Amino acid sequence: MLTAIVLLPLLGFVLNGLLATRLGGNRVGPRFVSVVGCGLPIASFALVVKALLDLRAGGWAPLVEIAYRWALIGDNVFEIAFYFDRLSAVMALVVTGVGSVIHVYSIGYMKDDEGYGRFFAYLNLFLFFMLLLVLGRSLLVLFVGWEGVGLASYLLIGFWFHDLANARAGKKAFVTNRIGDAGFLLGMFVLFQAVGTLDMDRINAAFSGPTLPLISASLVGVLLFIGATGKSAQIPLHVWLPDAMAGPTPVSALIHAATMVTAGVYLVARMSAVYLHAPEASALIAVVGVATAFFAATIAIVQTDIKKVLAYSTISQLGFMFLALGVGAYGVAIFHLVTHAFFKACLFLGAGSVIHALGGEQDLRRMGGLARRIPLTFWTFAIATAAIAGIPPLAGFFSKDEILWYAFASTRGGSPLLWLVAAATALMTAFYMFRLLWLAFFGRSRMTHEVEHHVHESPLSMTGVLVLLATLSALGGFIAVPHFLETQLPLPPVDGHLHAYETPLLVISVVLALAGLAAAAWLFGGTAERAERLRARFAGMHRWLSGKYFVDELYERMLGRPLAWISDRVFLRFGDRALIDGTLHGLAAIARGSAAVLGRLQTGSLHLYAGFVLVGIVGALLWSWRHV
Amino acid sequence: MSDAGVLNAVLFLPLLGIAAVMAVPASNPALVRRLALVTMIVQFVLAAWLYARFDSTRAGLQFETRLPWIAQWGVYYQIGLDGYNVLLVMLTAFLGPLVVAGAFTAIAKDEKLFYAMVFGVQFAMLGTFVAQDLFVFYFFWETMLIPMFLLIGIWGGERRIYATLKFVLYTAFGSILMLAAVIYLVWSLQKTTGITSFAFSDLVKSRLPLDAQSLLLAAFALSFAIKVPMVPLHTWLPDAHVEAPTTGSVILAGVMLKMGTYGFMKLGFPLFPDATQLYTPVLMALAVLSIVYGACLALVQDDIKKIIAYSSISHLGYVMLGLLSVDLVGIQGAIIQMVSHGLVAGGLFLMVGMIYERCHTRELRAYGGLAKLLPVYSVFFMILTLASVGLPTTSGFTGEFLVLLGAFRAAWPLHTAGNDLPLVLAVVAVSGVVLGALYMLRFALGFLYGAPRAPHQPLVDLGSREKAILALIVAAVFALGLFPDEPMAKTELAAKSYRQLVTTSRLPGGTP
Amino acid sequence: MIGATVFTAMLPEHLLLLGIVGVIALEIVGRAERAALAFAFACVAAAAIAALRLGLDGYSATAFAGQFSVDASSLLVKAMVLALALPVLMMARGELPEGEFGALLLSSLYGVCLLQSADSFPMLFLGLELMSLPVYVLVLLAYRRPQSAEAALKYLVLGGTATATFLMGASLLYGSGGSLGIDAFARALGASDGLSRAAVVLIVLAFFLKGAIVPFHAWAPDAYEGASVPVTAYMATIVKAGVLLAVVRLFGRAQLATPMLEIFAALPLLSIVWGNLAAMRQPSLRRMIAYSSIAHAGYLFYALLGDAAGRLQAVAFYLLAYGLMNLLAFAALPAAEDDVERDRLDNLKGLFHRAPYAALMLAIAMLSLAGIPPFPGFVAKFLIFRNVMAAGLTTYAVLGLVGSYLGIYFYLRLIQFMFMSPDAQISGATPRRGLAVAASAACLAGAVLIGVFPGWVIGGF
Amino acid sequence: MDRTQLLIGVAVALFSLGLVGVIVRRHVLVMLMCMELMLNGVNLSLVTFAQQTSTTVGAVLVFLIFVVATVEIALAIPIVLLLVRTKRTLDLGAYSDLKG
Repeated sequence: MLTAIVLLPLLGFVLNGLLATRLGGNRVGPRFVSVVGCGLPIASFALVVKALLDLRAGGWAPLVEIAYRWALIGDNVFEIAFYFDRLSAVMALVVTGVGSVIHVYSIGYMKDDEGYGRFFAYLNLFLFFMLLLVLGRSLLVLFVGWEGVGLASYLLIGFWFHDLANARAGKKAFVTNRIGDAGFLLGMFVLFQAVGTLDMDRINAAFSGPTLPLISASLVGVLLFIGATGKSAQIPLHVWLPDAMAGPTPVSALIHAATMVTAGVYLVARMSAVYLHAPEASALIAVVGVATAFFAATIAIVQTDIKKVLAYSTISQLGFMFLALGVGAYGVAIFHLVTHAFFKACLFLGAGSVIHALGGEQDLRRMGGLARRIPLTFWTFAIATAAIAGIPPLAGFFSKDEILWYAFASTRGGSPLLWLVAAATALMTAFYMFRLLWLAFFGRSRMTHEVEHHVHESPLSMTGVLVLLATLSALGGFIAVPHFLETQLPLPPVDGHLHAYETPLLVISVVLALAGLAAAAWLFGGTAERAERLRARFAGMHRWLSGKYFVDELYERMLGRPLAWISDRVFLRFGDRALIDGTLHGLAAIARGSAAVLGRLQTGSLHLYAGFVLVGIVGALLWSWRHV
Repeated sequence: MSDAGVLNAVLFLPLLGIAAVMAVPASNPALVRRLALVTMIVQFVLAAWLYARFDSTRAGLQFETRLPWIAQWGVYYQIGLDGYNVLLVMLTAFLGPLVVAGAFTAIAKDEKLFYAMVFGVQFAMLGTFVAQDLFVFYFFWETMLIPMFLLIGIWGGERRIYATLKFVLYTAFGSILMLAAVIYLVWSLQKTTGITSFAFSDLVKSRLPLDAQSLLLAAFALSFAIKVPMVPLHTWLPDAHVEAPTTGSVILAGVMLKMGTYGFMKLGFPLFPDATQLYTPVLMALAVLSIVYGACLALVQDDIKKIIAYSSISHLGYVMLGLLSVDLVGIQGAIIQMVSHGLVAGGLFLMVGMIYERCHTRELRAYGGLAKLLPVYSVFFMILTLASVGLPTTSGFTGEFLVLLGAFRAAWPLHTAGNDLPLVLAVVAVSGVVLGALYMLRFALGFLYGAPRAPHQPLVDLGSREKAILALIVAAVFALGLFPDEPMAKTELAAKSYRQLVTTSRLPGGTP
Repeated sequence: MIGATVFTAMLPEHLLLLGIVGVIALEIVGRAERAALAFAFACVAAAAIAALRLGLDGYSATAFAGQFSVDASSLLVKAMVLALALPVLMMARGELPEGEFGALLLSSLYGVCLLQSADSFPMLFLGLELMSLPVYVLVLLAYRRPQSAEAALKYLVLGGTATATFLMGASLLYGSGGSLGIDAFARALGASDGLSRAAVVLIVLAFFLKGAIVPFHAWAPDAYEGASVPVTAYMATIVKAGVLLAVVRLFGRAQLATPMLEIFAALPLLSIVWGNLAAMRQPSLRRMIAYSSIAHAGYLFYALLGDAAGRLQAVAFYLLAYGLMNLLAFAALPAAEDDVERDRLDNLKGLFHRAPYAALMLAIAMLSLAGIPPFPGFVAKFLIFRNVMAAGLTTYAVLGLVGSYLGIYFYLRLIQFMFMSPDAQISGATPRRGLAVAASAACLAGAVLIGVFPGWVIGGF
Repeated sequence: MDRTQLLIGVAVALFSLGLVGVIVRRHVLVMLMCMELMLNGVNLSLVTFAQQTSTTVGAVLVFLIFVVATVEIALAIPIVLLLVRTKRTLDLGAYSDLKG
């Protein structure tokens, strides 16, 4: 059955890919595409639910399903097997659930696109790999999915490839991920070396057992985390995600917000047994996570592209998740992952609806006052915004608050400092999200005229999805994911005397959220001239922020150009041409030259020839008389 | 016909093919093509039959033939299949028909001679793989030069003369020293053991002092490393590839380069285990250097053929790394990587040829947005590109993953023992994964994406013949990526024997 | 009874003699055209068959004690040389005054055969001269251009010098041992007194001169170029074979030792390198072949370094392969009105499109001479260096092989001209030469035979 | 005994003289004479050794040499004639069209 869950989307990919694209000569119409493209994901969602029920019926004993043996080398077995426990259940539900609704949303969003069939084929392909990722039993299968989703994201970012910039963004995403994957590979190798298998349940068992494998868990942890930073856009490999917004908005929602980018979180949670023995690695994760959260948030404050704001907020939220992972609150991280999937998907799709309404306009500076024009979109968007900002009792509030709490109190590396930074980030989150809300939906309209009267509410297939996701964002917080996962991912202990702080901190975080809301309202309410003044005041800082701290430029200088220079100057011009070929041509020239000399010796004069003979005879005689 | 007979048939069918195409009047090229294709297909069918009958549980030779040839000095015409060569023979036979079919429209000049030469190469390459006698091996190894010389020289591009002479002189230099080594090896075997034989099975009994082993290994390695090619002996490859006709490039990348790695696996390392042990760090460093160097150079090429040529250098670096790891996983990975590279690089060169037939230029800059102009072409191209990048589910992943894993497994114990070099090399090799993505996606980016741009528009997309060729290759690529178990089972015993041979010292006076 | 022995033992020679007399007779009665050449051909063929037959029977006898004796191997060698002469005769049709050519060729062959049976220095001397003198004339025969005379003169003068050197050596040998028997040489080789050393050196150098070893090679390129194609072919193959086989016979079972060893290694090595390098930039096929033959003489004399046991095998097989390929090349060379223009390499450009058969034959010949498998040249080279290696002279073997690497380029250059270069503008149709084509076909057949069954051929000697 | 050595010395001298003559003399006919000189050197040494070792083989060889020497000259002269006819000179230096 697990196999079926995975294969259904693949089937969709094959069908749409062969029949609904120019490869197969567009044999089928959009209706077929929509039915196949959405039906199969929904079907696999249903199967996931079914599997969950079976899981419970089986007393939560993990389901294992071996598809086939990929390779047997000596006594090393590599199997393609699937593994279904509480964690994978949660993930699979999110992936197929959110995935399905986004598929449905796309029907409306991509309606007029010439690559309609191709789009759904790619989406299904993505689902296939994503399910492989979350259901795989061994790191190998997970890695297959891991790279596969990278491929899907590459294809979808560059979906509108006639604009080279999009394709470039796709390449950037793929390559950046590859850097992470290199680390991932090494991590796998170390584990295989130590444990002798790549099956994650076995690995966890080995690390939970009485005798630990003879390996530094932190080394493994760090290497795997490198992979995670790539996939989940954490510092220093976060640069690809903002560019990835070049893809169609549903893609941003599905891949670059709800599912794929959380794969890193899933990986760490899945390997929690390893990280429990890797305090250094965990500390690193916590720091990287909180730092990413903070810096991404600062950048998000000044972004003017609606999708870019959301992109940075995604990076920031992922930072929160890693913070949770770093302090050992794995269940909480997954909890935030789930809620984030809800509200961030809702936000992106809302943004998509806005863009759709404005005929492709993404710049906040040319929006405003949309609240009345597209109310449904507005309300759903507002709810999701409140959710991510952490306004109780919406979903984001619960998950984020738990993260803050464990960042403060966990005995696995929690500390007030972490809490402080995280809290500041939470404040900024509320601020930039409401800023976005205000700029887009309130105040005077700054739209051009033709856009102005083009504005229209999106079709039901889109708004319906928005409503559904908004509801989830509102109520999702009451799904006690951490509790559900507790047996598998126990929450970190908290030393008793800190319990006193719990309520105050909770209050503080609520206050922060509201403060953010207030600040945004005050700055951007009406004609946002206060914001202007502020910008003028901190112009330098603004340049830094809107320049994203110039990390891209830094990388280009530090890595890109040197690589090109070495390849071209040192390897190609010097190494290949000058050194190697130069030597060979030199030898050839020597041969030609000596040939010429020998030719000139053959003067045609009999005297000279006889002279040779004499020399030869005398020389030979002398040599033969050396030791008589 | 007995199985051994079938193997001989597979080997000598190309000669029949030569006779056939030569018999046809030049006025009827269509018939020449058809004959060539049919012969190749028959050959493949026979080879496939053998592959099916190949018993993976039996070590040693199967379908063996052994006849005295120059009995006075123990030269026997001895051929057979074993785990070492079975996949490569399959690869050769598989690419044969595709190569011929791919040349139908590309070659207009001297077709008879052309197909004769293609058969000649096929004959020589198969002979090199199935030979089990050093003399026979060398015989075929050298024979291969001639048809390749003509293929590049007659049907090549503008600088074809330079390229083909460079190729031949490069290769011949290695071969000459190898010949000296062969003679010395056999003579010393005779001196020490009294056996006068060129049979591999006897030669691996030879016991040589370390210095002699080192010199001989150097001679063999030079010849093989030039073929592979390993940096810094690689500069013939880009020129040969760029100037060669598509067919030549496909044969070169598809099979011929494997002759080098095969030589290392079958002869170079097993014959001189102690020297191999001694020089493993150097060779491994060169292998990793090839991986990185080739990748970096592929990154800055503007000629699409050169990109693939340099990528070949990089990919074969993995093969060498796997062989040198002397770890079962690594060895198996190396074997798979050989086949995988044959399929992928061969396929890519075929595709370059197809676009070249349409646009008559290999300048990357001249192209753009082919995904819009040639959707079908682009799909196949993308798949092969990803296979070359080593994306999971393709054969490229199977090879690279296993090789790197093997290299790591071999390096880790040394690292714990205090020798970090192999580990460092393994880690550097992993970086090749990133570089590979860089240059291939740069290629795809400029080639497929962006605004549609290509000389000689409008372009016609792939015809059914071209589709069929590529579909077969892609199918093989996925088969090897998803289900490598079966082929690897066939090579398992060979890999084990290789490991055993390379790890047991054969210095004189050692315990036999 | 002695008469019978003399008759049987010298049967090949007798047949050649018959040929000579017959051809001259036909000349006198003046119907030399066609008949003479055919008769000569028949006699050589008969002689070859006779030699082969006797050789295979393992016949051995002494016709004149201490002067002339035959055994199986010498008979087979004769058979080989005579067989190689047949294509030359076929090539000559229409190229040369056939009567004279036949007579001279046969007498030269008589000398070659004599060399293979000589047991004393006077005999060797007779053989050498009988072999060489007609060739001086042959070079001049069909006097087409003044250069031929120049070539003949150079060949004659240096040949004469060689003869004188040979005789000087012989006389010193005579003085040191009091005998002119052939085995005196082997003894002197072992001795270490100045006189014997000098004798050995002079004799060997004389053979170097005849075999065109650097620095005694200078006559070869000019003579080869000056002569007409069939004669060049004859000089490059059979004369060389005669000289080399004589040397092998002279050495007998003697083993080389320093300091002679160095001379025997150094000069051939030098000529391998020299010949291969100088051949790179030659404008005409004949001159190129001349230099290549200098290099090949180097390989052949190299064989003397090897064990006495394998020497004859190695040399004979090499000469067979080498000779067949040279003859193949010359026989396939398309004819032309102008003898000078005929084998200019520039005129061979694009030959494949004008005359595919000729081009392919030439290509095969070149590749085999370069020692590239699957052609017999490779096995031959392998055999020689194997013997050298087996004698423990690893370094020399490696050096020789590296030297042979230099030779690859210029052979490929010719192929490049024929197959890869744009056609040369040749005016006028090339006359058909059926016999020559047949000759080339025969050579090819022979090459294939020894290529497929080298073991069988080697086993013969 | 020293008489023998003297004679051999003379013989070798003749031989060397001939060889050097071949190298230095530009006149063709003189050069041919020098060739004969070499042969005469050989003859002298042969007869001397025949004397010394009191055997006849050497003397026999001498007669053969006479014959061959004659033949060589007999061949050489017409060749020279041909050359003179074209080059109009007996200077050997002129006969060097074949080279390279």
